[in-house]
Amino acid sequence: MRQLIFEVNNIRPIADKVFELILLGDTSDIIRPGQFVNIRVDGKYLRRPISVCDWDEDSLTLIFKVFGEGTEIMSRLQKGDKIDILSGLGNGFTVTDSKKALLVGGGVGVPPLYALAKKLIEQGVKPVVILGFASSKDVFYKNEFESLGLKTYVATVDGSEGTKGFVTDSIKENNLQCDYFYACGPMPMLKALCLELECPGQLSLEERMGCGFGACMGCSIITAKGSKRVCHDGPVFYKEDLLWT
Amino acid sequence: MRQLIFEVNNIRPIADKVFELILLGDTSDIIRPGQFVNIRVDGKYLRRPISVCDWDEDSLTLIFKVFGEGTEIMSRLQKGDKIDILSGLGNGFTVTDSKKALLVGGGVGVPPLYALAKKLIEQGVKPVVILGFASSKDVFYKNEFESLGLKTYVATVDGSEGTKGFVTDSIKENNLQCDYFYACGPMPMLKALCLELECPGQLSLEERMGCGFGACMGCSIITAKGSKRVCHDGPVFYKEDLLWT
Amino acid sequence: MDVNMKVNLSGVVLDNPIIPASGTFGFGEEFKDLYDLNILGSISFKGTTREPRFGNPTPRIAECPSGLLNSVGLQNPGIDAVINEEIPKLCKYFHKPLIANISGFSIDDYAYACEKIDKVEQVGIIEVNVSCPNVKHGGMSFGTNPESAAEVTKAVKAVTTKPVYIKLSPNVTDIASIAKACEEAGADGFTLINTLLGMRIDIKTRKPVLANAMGGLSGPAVFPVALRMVYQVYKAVSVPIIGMGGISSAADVIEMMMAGASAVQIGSANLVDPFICKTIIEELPKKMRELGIKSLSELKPTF
Amino acid sequence: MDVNMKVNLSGVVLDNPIIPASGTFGFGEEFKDLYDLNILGSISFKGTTREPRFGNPTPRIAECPSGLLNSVGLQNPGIDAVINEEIPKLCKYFHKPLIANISGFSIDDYAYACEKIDKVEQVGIIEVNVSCPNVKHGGMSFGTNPESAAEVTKAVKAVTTKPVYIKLSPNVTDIASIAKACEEAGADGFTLINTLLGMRIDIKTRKPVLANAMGGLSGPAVFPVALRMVYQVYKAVSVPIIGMGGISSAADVIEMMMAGASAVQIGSANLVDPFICKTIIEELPKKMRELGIKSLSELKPTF
Ligand SMILES: Cc1cc2nc3c(=O)[nH]c(=O)nc-3n(C[C@H](O)[C@H](O)[C@H](O)COP(=O)(O)OP(=O)(O)OC[C@H]3O[C@@H](n4cnc5c(N)ncnc54)[C@H](O)[C@@H]3O)c2cc1C
Ligand SMILES: Cc1cc2nc3c(=O)[nH]c(=O)nc-3n(C[C@H](O)[C@H](O)[C@H](O)COP(=O)(O)OP(=O)(O)OC[C@H]3O[C@@H](n4cnc5c(N)ncnc54)[C@H](O)[C@@H]3O)c2cc1C
Ligand SMILES: Cc1cc2nc3c(=O)[nH]c(=O)nc-3n(C[C@H](O)[C@H](O)[C@H](O)COP(=O)(O)O)c2cc1C
Ligand SMILES: Cc1cc2nc3c(=O)[nH]c(=O)nc-3n(C[C@H](O)[C@H](O)[C@H](O)COP(=O)(O)O)c2cc1C
Ligand code: FES
Ligand code: FES
Repeated sequence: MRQLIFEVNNIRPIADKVFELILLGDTSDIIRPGQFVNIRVDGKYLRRPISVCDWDEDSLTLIFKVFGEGTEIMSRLQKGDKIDILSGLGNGFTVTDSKKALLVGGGVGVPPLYALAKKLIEQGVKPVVILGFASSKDVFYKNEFESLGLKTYVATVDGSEGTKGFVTDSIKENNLQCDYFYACGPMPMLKALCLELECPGQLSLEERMGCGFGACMGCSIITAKGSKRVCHDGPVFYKEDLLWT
Repeated sequence: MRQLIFEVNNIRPIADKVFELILLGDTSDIIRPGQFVNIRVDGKYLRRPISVCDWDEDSLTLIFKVFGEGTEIMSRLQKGDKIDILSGLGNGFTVTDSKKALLVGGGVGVPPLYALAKKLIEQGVKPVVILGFASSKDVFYKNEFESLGLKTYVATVDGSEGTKGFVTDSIKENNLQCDYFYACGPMPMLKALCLELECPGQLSLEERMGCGFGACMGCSIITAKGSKRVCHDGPVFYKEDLLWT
Repeated sequence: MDVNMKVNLSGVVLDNPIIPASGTFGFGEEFKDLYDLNILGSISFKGTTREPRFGNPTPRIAECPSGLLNSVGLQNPGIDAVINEEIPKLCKYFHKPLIANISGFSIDDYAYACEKIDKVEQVGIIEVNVSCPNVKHGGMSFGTNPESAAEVTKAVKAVTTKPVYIKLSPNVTDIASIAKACEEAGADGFTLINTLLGMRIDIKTRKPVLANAMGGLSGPAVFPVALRMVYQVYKAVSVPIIGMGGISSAADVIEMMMAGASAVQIGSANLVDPFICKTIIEELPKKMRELGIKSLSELKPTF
Repeated sequence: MDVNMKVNLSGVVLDNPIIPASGTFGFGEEFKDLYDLNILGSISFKGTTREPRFGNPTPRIAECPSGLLNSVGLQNPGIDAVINEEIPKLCKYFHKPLIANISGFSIDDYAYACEKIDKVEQVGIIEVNVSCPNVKHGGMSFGTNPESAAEVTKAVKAVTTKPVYIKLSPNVTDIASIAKACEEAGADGFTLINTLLGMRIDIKTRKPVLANAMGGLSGPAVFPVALRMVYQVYKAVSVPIIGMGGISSAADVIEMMMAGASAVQIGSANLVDPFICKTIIEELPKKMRELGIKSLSELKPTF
């Protein structure tokens, strides 16, 4: 982990209240897809954790949705603005060599799957992608996944695009088979996936955070391997370690 | 009083830690020299009161010294920045027709005397100006007063420019006579003037403020006419109304 | 969606729950030119005492992170001048029931001033401040234990006919027990919180910033503490609560009402944004629609 | 000008007064790669209890103006694991006396854990937390009245040889009387303040943000309250005080020491700026020179 200053290179809306933010700076602390950064927001005390969507040597792509005041302030960032981030947080996804992999993202859980998809492709794995949103106005990055050459399905709760329902409905409707899955999204989605998919997988969790780097115990969960901090021991956990109640 | 947005047109250092700030905006609430504005500073809760140094229809000149964190933040303002101010606060100086007037300013008490000097000149009065500072590195606006055609004396505590000592020493050294005086500066200076000058005068006071417009009673003083709020009933008071203890 | 902002405080119905807090709005004079005061739910005027008071020496104000300290110390012209001069002046511009904020230094003081103010037609509610941290004798000490707070309540209730709201101090171990004691003594409602006792030191002079050394902390910094105390008092009593402490937005108002407040007061925010009450009153209906709240008076803790 | 940052806590001499606060620095693990921990005055490690604890359900963190609420609830691996695993690990990187922060749910718990920790060589001071607002039984309730706080103090003193500092709760009417009672019971010093009890509600869900409803407020928001309490305790007792609550800069450290603290702890600031302790230690000498302070240990209230 390092504390670094990044510069806004571009910010643009890509769906309803959803922004793609491209930052320039030293990305050397980011080593795996699924890691996140923790962003200082003017006027807010705590930093805001956002997953790394994509990165190369000197640029970083984040996607965030305006949820409360902090992300609202972030949405007003402009090209050239400097922001203070803690970079390289969390464990990230471990790429496995399972060939029939599913990537399942829900809402703002989609972004980290993009860099993961690229890494899987590098390893010769072509995962199938399922993206879940509330409505067609919320859909983003379908094209980007398709441009990687991946078969990409969309589910929307109101049925305005793709399968009507949840990602699990899309999996059923399209009769998708897998021997491994990688997922990020709201807790109910992750739980449903764990219960309905028989294969093993990795899931990225969300929890309210105090520090984002393991110091405060704010984000602890109980796993099969004892108590773990989502920010430091996660956010990615193996399916078999998660206890659903 | 109004709450207005002004735009920074220029900011430049004019002495050690002293900045001249020129703002563009609607100045119609400012009607007398000696009034002040109350400035919102990012990251600070209370506004910062600063005297109007000069103004015309659409621009406002302020001079401030970096004293603590608030003025430090203000010193980093840049051309084009927008700031939120309460404009047109306080009573300001009442121009009298006394011909042998002295203008006495100490440190950051100098600025409001500049607009006052211009008003006096308009009324056909040519005051003599005495400016007190700690040291030559702190001196500002001597030239500006001289450019108005006014005889301008400087006193510095360390003697590095002008009379060594206080403004009262300069008055004695130069044997300056007056039938009226207008003053703004630190309390000890104002007290010394009231005790040493026999003529009547007006003095602008400073007090820590909560609101700056009369609502909180934070800035009250006891005068010969009962309790008064420096922000609203002042900051300018008549010599005879001030009680020195 | 039609929204309803009316709230009811012991029979006094307010058009909306927004009330400028005592000590931050004077007697309305400085705000009457800024906007029509009648948009407000009510006004709680500057703390009034039996005798006129200048208050504490200056400096009386200190900046803090997300707030300020004040040690004004109940500067006011005394109950008679308030009744004969300030209220008549204010009522030229404001035509709704007022909240009369009364302080004292003895039980007798409270009773004396409250009995007088009770006769003033424009007063809707009497707010008894047993929590001012800025006066040496009396003030906060009445509000820091259940017995003395109850005693003040009883004395005031004995000489008044209007609803009596006790303004509670946050500088206590157990605010609920104090509220309960006052309720038993006849309190018709509560106002909370007053300021949290605090201090700042000027590191250049090595002296406290405030001439009085300590003062009361208010502003957004205290909001979570205020919210917690409103909730604790809500759980302990069954009379209405006017909640306050750091409220600066329509969202804050709603959060405070969800914690158990029937109305709110806006204090420090008036000082840094003189239009804040007007802004909040305009924003409230939008925020209510956004959150699906039909009537503010329905809000209460659901946990 | 040569400046001296050394301070003395009951015979334990620290190179500087900067100590990361319990609960915001874990057992140092997350910070050891960020900077050399030996630059610190000491470290107060995560609150430790007799038995291992997971703590409260999540969410345990809520954002506040200039601060945060936490309801972690003393998550820790228990006294045995702390002694056998955490301290040895930490002492590979940190070679100075530690401050051992101990909590309990009964007098017996406190005595049990303190007696064990007293045997650990690396421990310089035992910090007895009678003020955790985040546990149902015990915790803060021991710290909210003089008798029970004194009782804990006495029980711990009876089984320990190292200096015992009592960590006081700010959620009280009269912190000085509690400190006095503990001093009489043998306390060697005090740490204050712990967090102020607060609450936030999510207005979208109408439920408290914290699963536990209430939590402890910390961060710059509480600084003026902390400063006031340190000063009040300073006036009441004659043993050293470790001051804390919202400290985020070298200026804050000096202000806190001018209020009566002999050393300080930095809590929340570590969470939002992991390098803050290092920064402050670097800034302190500059600030001292600017203010003409030769030795930090000379600072005390001059009013
Ligand atoms: C590891 C991780 C990765 C994330 N990645 C993304 C992403 O790529 N894109 C994206 O849009 N969002 C992401 N989130 C969620 C994002 O952090 C929150 O939406 C954001 O913090 C909300 O801040 P706010 O000020 O707008 O909302 P507010 O509700 O005003 O925030 C108040 C506090 O709650 C916290 N909070 C609120 N919602 C969440 C949440 N869902 N998860 C964690 N903390 C929350 C905030 O951080 C803040 O401390 C991620 C969260 C985590 C934990
Ligand atoms: C009517 C009036 C007119 C003023 N005009 C000028 C001017 O033209 N130029 C100029 O440089 N300064 C002027 N001052 C002083 C200026 O307001 C302070 O220097 C400034 O507020 C310091 O803020 P800070 O954040 O840098 O200092 P800090 O010490 O960090 O401020 C902390 C708090 O104390 C208040 N404060 C600190 N010093 C003073 C002071 N001397 N007077 C009033 N409040 C203070 C601040 O406003 C703030 O609320 C004026 C003050 C008043 C009351
Ligand atoms: C400058 C100032 C003066 C105050 N005077 C009084 C007063 O006279 N009587 C009173 O009951 N409360 C007084 N208060 C307390 C406020 O009414 C309110 O309870 C407190 O400030 C918390 O609300 P806030 O955070 O919105 O300011 C005063 C507060 C401030 C800031
Ligand atoms: C996340 C968190 C966890 C804490 N855990 C403990 C603890 O285990 N034991 C303890 O005595 N204090 C604990 N505290 C309180 C801090 O040590 C400190 O007293 C308080 O936060 C005030 O200081 P600050 O404002 O600098 O954070 C905790 C505080 C926070 C924010
Ligand atoms: S957020 Fe602090 S430990 Fe995870
Ligand atoms: S500063 Fe509020 S009345 Fe003067």
